[in-house]
Formats: sequence, structure tokens, C-alpha cells
Amino acid sequence: MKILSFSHFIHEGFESIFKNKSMAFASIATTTVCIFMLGIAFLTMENIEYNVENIETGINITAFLDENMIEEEIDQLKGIILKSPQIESIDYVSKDEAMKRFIGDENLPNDPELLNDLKEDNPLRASFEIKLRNNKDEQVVIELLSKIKQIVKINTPKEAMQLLINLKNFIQATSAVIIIILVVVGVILIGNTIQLTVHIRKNEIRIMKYIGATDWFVRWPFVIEGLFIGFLGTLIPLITLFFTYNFFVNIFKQALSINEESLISFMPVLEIYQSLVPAALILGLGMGIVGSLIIIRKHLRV
Amino acid sequence: MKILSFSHFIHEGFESIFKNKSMAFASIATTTVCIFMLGIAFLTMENIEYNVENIETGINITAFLDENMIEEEIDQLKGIILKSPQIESIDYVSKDEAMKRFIGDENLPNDPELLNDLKEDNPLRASFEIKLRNNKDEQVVIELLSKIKQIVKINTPKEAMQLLINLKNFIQATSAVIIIILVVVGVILIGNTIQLTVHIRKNEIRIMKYIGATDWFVRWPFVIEGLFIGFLGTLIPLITLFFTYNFFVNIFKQALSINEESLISFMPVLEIYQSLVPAALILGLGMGIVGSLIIIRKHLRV
Amino acid sequence: MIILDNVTKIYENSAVGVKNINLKIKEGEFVFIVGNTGSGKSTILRLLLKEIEPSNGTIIIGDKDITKMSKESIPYFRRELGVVFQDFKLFENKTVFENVAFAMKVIEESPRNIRRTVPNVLSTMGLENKARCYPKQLSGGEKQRTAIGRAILNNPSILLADEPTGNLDPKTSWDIMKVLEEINKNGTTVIVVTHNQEIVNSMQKRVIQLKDAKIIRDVVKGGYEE
Amino acid sequence: MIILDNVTKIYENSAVGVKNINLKIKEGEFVFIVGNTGSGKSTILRLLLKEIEPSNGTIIIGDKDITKMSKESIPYFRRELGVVFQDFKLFENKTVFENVAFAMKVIEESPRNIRRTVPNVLSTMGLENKARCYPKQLSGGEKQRTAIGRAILNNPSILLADEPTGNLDPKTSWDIMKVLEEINKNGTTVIVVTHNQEIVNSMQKRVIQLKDAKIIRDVVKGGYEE
Ligand SMILES: Nc1ncnc2c1ncn2[C@@H]1O[C@H](COP(=O)(O)OP(=O)(O)OP(=O)(O)O)[C@@H](O)[C@H]1O
Ligand SMILES: Nc1ncnc2c1ncn2[C@@H]1O[C@H](COP(=O)(O)OP(=O)(O)OP(=O)(O)O)[C@@H](O)[C@H]1O
Ligand SMILES: [Mg+2]
Ligand SMILES: [Mg+2]
Repeated sequence: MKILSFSHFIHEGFESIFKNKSMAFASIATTTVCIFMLGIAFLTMENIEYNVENIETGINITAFLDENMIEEEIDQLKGIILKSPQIESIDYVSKDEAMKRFIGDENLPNDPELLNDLKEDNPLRASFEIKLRNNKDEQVVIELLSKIKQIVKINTPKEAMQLLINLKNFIQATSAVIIIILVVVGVILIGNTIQLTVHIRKNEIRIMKYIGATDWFVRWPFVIEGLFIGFLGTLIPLITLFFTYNFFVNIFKQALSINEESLISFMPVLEIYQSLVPAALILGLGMGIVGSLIIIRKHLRV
Repeated sequence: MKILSFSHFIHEGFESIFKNKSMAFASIATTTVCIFMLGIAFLTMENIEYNVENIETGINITAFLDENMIEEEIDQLKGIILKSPQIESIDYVSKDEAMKRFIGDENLPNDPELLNDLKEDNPLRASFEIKLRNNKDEQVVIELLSKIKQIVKINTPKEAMQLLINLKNFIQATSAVIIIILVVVGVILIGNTIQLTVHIRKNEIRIMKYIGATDWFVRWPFVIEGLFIGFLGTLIPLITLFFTYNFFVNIFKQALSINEESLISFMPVLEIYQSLVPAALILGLGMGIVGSLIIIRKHLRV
Repeated sequence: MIILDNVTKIYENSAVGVKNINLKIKEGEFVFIVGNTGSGKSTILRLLLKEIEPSNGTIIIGDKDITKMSKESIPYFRRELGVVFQDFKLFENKTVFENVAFAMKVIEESPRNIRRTVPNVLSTMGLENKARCYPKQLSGGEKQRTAIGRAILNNPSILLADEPTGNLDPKTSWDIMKVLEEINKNGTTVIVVTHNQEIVNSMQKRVIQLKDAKIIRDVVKGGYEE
Repeated sequence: MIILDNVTKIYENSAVGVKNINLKIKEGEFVFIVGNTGSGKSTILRLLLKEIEPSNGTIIIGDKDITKMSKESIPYFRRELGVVFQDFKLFENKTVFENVAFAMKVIEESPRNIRRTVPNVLSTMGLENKARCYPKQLSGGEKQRTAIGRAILNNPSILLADEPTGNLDPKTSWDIMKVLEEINKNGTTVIVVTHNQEIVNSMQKRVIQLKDAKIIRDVVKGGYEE
């Protein structure tokens, strides 16, 4: 390919956009819309995943220890349990700490007499609070713990917590499915639009071939056009989302009365964009170019 | 319009679909995809809303009562509070019941001695468990309750529960936004496709006008074509979703290990379809017809 | 009666289509419009069809000023015209039969009438064997004859034919001119744009010659002159 | 050297394009192809351009059997040809200048060369004033001259012209034929399909006459006969 032709291709590619405004508009709009939806799904999913991690951090298994254990034994046992790969960390809660927490429990009325009684003759057990790396390993860990003699009782997360986790898994799975669907949808819709725009210009392609153009001479302007349209159609939604993200986050925060102390928090947009931008570019640009090339093929056979 | 012409319009409309297969395919595919996404969003949202209702039922405010109240006073107070329109129901939990629950609390080790002590000199307070009609009224109700002298302490839902609610609100709001976006997207994409297909046929429209066709003579076949394409493009995703719904519900149930006892349950598809089908038809058919009519307009001015 | 009163057409790119044209064509006349390429012949036909609007002047057809016609009555006005376009303007997605028949469908004729009339016109045009072909399966002359067939189908009161024999061999051209003469005898005003010297010379009809957007000659029984 | 050896073309709808054509055209020859509408003239040109494939027979151009040509070499083969299509085949989205210039862009000529050559060709065709018009802003004859300009631009070794004067007045037609003769004198093989009796008769070149898909006459210095 000569340099001469290259400048011709660029010129042709851009001119074609300006001379076929309605086609270019349709293609850009379609790409924009697809990437926009993908972006929203992506931002939503990333935030949910982020919060799932936050919340899962709060979930742990409590293993109550035999009353007769001495501190050394406890340390030793802790070391042993920690070797399990499913476990992230273990917090030891002594009898005293347990009582402090118990008193702090708002369900108990502030009856100083009773509390004193309780403190003196502490009936509560010391325990390990065990954090899992992955919530799915719960059953495995419980099984493991129940084999240890010194552990007399195991408490697992409450149903509400479990529900929360299930729900979040559900949302995560749904989001993943939605993103896959959106990508497929994007491929179909962008492909469709390219098909129609190429259809409109099939005569043009034929004429070029009849007067001696090589296949690549025909293709290059389409590639450049696809590149530009794909680029615009990716850039518009990415920039829009970038600048409206905080706005929408604030709306949500207000709507849900989420404040600083709340467990729900939002990821910074820049962090999400590290994975969204390449994904969007592949879909937008890739489709634009590969799509045109595939669809032009059948018209080149003349 | 003569009957003669009507059969002509139907014939033309259908013939045009078969003679412009790639255009018809593009339009049907675009509509299918849009309605499909809308359908998924709708099914998801409806199910979440359904479950939100289920779960919110479990959330209530606990109001602890002055120790010196006698049962009559309690009944009276209960009656007064129940008058508040925000409150759905009130459960009275006596001191004894409270203790029973306390003992049942698994966080306490089974120390029979202590438990006996506690039972004899019951330090726990009697309380009202108050269910709200709408979770948003929480603050109002708390304010109301705190004005009542006999209520010494108010417990609001735990953070995890609150989080759950917030999260669900969040999902609901997001779903609503997603559905609005999808409708807008559908309008843009279907409109785009119609624009391109009409663009391909603008010569045809011109020629018709030049040989004396009235505007409606030109429009009718497009209307019928739009009707048919919109109908197919709505029917395909609706039927697909209808028959795959249970399949996907089962996948989700398995993935999240949801069993019969779980709080999460799924709506029957028929119930959801009562609102989805009309919405989809309006979008699919309406767009197909109105879209073509609007876009044809500019080509009719010859 | 067709009257062009001081009609000027300047196109958007300021190309001059026709300039200060004054012209009267009586009902039932047979008129040739000749002239150099680009002299404004097609422009006149397009003005008569209301495909384009004059920049200036009045055009009266029958008793109506078509420059002031309401949007709604344009289709009905056009049905009185039969037009052979220089570029044929056939429906790419319709067969020869359907292309011709469409002119009858537009005026909501019964399918029975259509099935009876169209084959006659196709055989007049020598297209019996091509009835089921699409335009892209036709030779240049076959397309042209399809376009003529569609134009004459409804016995229009005015027939505008732009270069109707440009893609036809001399013999077929003569056949077509015979058909146009026949239609003219039945009362249709016929306006033919042509470059065919031989035909103009031998038919001795009214000849209007254009040059550079103006009428430079208008003779009642004339020939083709450069 | 162009050789058609027993070439038959049956179209998909089983219409006969040409049947058992045997033909030899030497380098530098000037040939008229005449014949009734639908007799297969355009089919022969389309076969030579490899726009369509013969159902049977061999076509040799230069020293290559074009029916056995590899896909990759088709563009390079076509660059040796200049073609005027019966329906012009102009780029709707390009101006007259760009339409003509495209033939040079395809062979990757420098913009300088293009800017020098194209205006010459446009003025040969009398299109100086229309250089910046789009096809839909042209009269029929102007479109045709644009198509001719594009075909002759690269001094092709073979020029195929399908009805190049169908939309032109006699004077302009003669001018165009002079141009083709000029090109022919410089060594280009020229094959012209035409219905223009007068031109064929006065130029006294080789005439090949088709009828019903077959060659019925092939004379070295002939005229147009029915
Ligand atoms: N749509 C248009 N926009 C701009 N200029 C136009 C348009 N149509 C025609 N013209 C110009 O108007 C002039 C007259 O055109 P017209 O088509 O009437 O010529 P004509 O006499 O029919 O020529 P021909 O015999 O070549 O068909 C020409 O110079 C042409 O370039
Ligand atoms: N693509 C096609 N598909 C089917 N039949 C075709 C096709 N092209 C041409 N034909 C038929 O082949 C025959 C020869 O066509 P061709 O175009 O070669 O005629 P021609 O001699 O150029 O006629 P004209 O002078 O009218 O242009 C005609 O009967 C025509 O209908
Ligand atoms: Mg003209
Ligand atoms: Mg031909």
C-alpha cells in the first residue's frame, strides 16, 4: 500500500461519513447505545461486587471453646486452624470480651444489678471468630471445625446474613448474564447496522470492483470509517458515563439515604474504567472494523 | 380506501418483507433484541420487587415498655399506637416470652444454672414488636413512639437488615432506571433501523409518488410491514422468555442454593406477563408503525 | 392546454435549467422537444410533472395553475399524466408485470381489470417473455420499453416521454413511435424529448428546439436541425 | 487479441444472453456491435469485463484465458479495460471530478498526476462547468459523458462502450465518436455497442451484428442493416 493511497483511504473514509450522514448517525447511535448499556451494567456490577466484598467481610463463623483451655493451647489451636486455606483470619474473643459485648447488647435492659452478677460469675464462653476467604466454603470449614474436640459449639451466620449473601450472589450472577447478553446484543445490533449501511452502498462497492479496484482498496475506507464510527460510538458513552457517574451515585445515595457510616459505598469511577475502557473499545472498535470486513466480503465477489 | 387496495396493501407489505429479507431480518432482530432485554429487565425487576415485599414483612421496630404497666394499660396503649396509619400490626411480647427468646439465643452457652437464675429474677422488659406498612416511615414512627411516656426504649432494625432494605431499594431504583433506558434505547435502535430501511427504499417511495400514488397509498404497505415485523419482533422474545423462564429460575436457584425454606422465591411467569406483554407490544408494534410513518414523511414531499 | 408563462428554473447549485420559457401546447398535440445535451429538455418535463418547482413563472395544465396546487391534489393531477423517465425509474423489487401494473394499482383499478389490460400493453411493447423478470435481468431496451408500457397503460391525457428510444434499435424505435402516434390519435397530448434525428425528420410534427436553456425554434411541422 | 470461442451465456432465469459466439478481435481494431434490443450486445461486453461468467466456452484477452483467471488478478486485468456502462454506473456520492478521478486513484496514481489529467479529460467531454456536480444534478447526456470520461482516462488497452451516445444529441455524439477514434489511433482496441445508424453507416468500421443471441453478420467495413 502506497502512502498516496493511504491518504486517499483516510479521505474517503471520512468523506463517506459526511456524505452519508444518516448512516453514520445510525451506526454511531447504535454503538453509543450498546456501549452505554454495557457501561451501566458494568458500573452496576462492579459496585455490587465491591459491596459484596465489603459485606462478606462482616460475616464469620463463631467457634466456642472448651472452658478448660489455657492460653497456650488456644494459641496453638488457632495456629492449626489458620493453616486451613479457606480461612482468612481468626480473632480470639476471651470470656471477658464476650461479657463486654453481651452487656453492650442493647436487647438487655440496663439493669446494673444483673450485669454485675453476670460479670462476676461470667457464664459466657471464649470463642474464635473465623473469617472465611470465600463464603462458599462455609460447609467445609464447619465440618473441619466440628472435628476439633476443644470446640464445643459452632455458630454460623444468621439467616438474614445468609439471605443477603444469596441475594448478592443472585445479583452478581444476573449482572454477569446481563453483561453477556449485552455483548451479544451489541454484536447483533452493530452488525445489523453495518449490514444495512453496506447494503445501501453495495452498488458503490460493485462499481469500484468493475473499474479495477483491489479488495483492500475497497475495504480500507470502510475500515477507517468503521474505526472512526466505532471510536466515536465508544467515546461518547464512556465520557458521558464518566461525568454523570458521580451525579447518579449521589442520586442513589440520597434516594437510599446512604450516609458516611453506611456499609454501602461506591467505587471510584477511575478504578472501574480500568477494565471498562478496554472492554468497550474491543466491542465498539472491533465490531466496527471486523463487522464491516465480514459483511463487505460478499459484495466483493464480483 | 377500497377493499381492493386493502388487499393490495397487505400483499405489498408482505412481499416487501420477503423481497428485502436482509432489511426485514435486521428490523426483526433489532426489535427482538430490544424487547428481549426489556423482558429480562422486567422479569428481574418484578422478582426483586416481589422478594422485597416478602423480606420487608420481616422487619419491625421493638418498643420496650415501662415495667409497671398492667395488662389493661398495655392493651390500651396498643390500641392507641395501632391508630397510626403507618403501622400495620403490633405484637405484644411479655417479659416471659422475652426470656424464652433470650434463652433460645444460641449465643449464650447452655449453662443451666445461669439460665435458672435469669428465669427466676427476669430482668428483661416486655415489648411491642411493631410492623410498618412501609419501611420509609421508620423515622416518623420512631418519633411518634418516643413521645409515649410508657415506652422506655426503642430498638430499630439492625444494620444488616437496614442494609438489606437499602440494597433492595437500590436494586429497584436501578432496575427502574434500566427499564427506562431500555425503552429509550429501543426507541433509538428500532427508529434507526426503520430509518435505514426506509432510506434504502426512498427511490421506491419517490417513484410511487411520481406516478400518482397518494401519501396513504405509499404508507399503508409500510404500516403493514411495520406491524408484522413489530409483531414478530415482539413475539419471538416473549415466547422465548416464557419458555426459558423456569429454566433460568432453576439455574439461579441451584447456583444460589435456594431451597423451599429460603426467603427468596420467584414469581410465576404468567403473572409477570400480564404487564410485560402489553408494554412490549406497545414498544414493538407502536415503534414499528409510528416510526415508519414519521420517517416516511420526509420522503413523501415530492 | 399546457401553458408555460415566462418559466425559469434555477437549480440549487445555481445551474440554469430553463430560462424565460413561453410555451403553449394545445390538447391533442404531438410535440418533439429537441436540443443539445444539457439544454433543459428534461427540466421542462420535470416541471410539468411537478417533480420540481419553477423558480419563476406560471405553469398551467388543463385549467389549473400547477404551481399553486394543494399538496393533496398532486397525486390526482399526476394520474392524468403518463411519464417515461430518462432513467426509467422502475421499481427494482418488482417484476416487469408488477412495474407496469403498479400504475393501475395506484388508481385502485380492480385486479380483474389489471389482469386483462397489462398483458395487452406488455405485448404491444414486445415484453411478453419478460413479464416475470426483474429490472436487473433486463437489457437496456427492455427496461425502456417497460417504462413506456407503464406510462401509456392508463391512457393518460398527457404523455411525457424523455428520450424513449435512447436504448432502442431503429426498428423498435419506430414501433414505439407508432404506438405513441396511435395514443395521440386517441386524444392524448404527447410530448417527446428525443435526439433521434431520423424520427423527428420523418414524422413532421411540431418541433421545439432548446439551446442553453432557451427556446430557439418552434415550428409546426419541422425536422431536426442543429 | 480478443477471442471468444464458442461462448454461451444462459442467465439464472434461463434467459439466453448469447449462444455459441465465435469472435476474434485484433489489437487496435475499432468494432461496432449492433443488433436488436435484447439480442445480447451488453452480454458480450459484460463477459469481456468478467462481470458475468460464460456458461460455456472460453474467452481469451491478450494471452490470458479470463475464465480461468485467479481472483487476485481480476482487478489488474480490469485496469487494462475502460468501460462505459449502458446505465453509466456513476458513484452517486461523488462529484463528476471525483467520479472520473476515481479511475486513477484505483491504480494509485499520484494526486499531482490526477489534478493534471482529469481536467483535460473533463474539457474533452465538455464537462468543465459540471466538475463539482453530483450525478443527480446532471442531465442524461452529462452523466453519459462523465462515464465516458472515466473510461478513457487511463488510456486503456481495450475500451468497451455500451451505447455511449444513447443520451446525446447528434452533434455531441459525433464529438464523442471523434474522441473514440482518436483513442483508437493511439492503439486502443475500441468496441462500441450502438443503435446509432448514422454513425455506423458513415464511419465504415468493422460491424458485428447480433440477432437472437447469435452473430448474424460480421463485415470489415460495413454499415447498419436491419
Ligand atoms: N437536479 C439538478 N441540480 C442541478 N442542476 C441540474 C439538475 N438537473 C439538471 N441540472 C442542470 O440543468 C441543465 C439542464 O438539464 P436537463 O436535464 O434539463 O438537460 P437535458 O436537455 O435533458 O439534457 P440531456 O439531453 O443530456 O438529457 C443541465 O446543465 C444540468 O446540469
Ligand atoms: N442479469 C440478467 N438476468 C437474466 N436475463 C438477463 C440479464 N441480463 C440480460 N438478460 C437477458 O439477456 C438477453 C440479452 O441481454 P443484453 O443486455 O445483452 O441485450 P442487449 O443486446 O444489450 O439489448 P439492449 O440493446 O436493449 O441493451 C435479454 O433478453 C435480457 O433480457
Ligand atoms: Mg434529459
Ligand atoms: Mg444493452
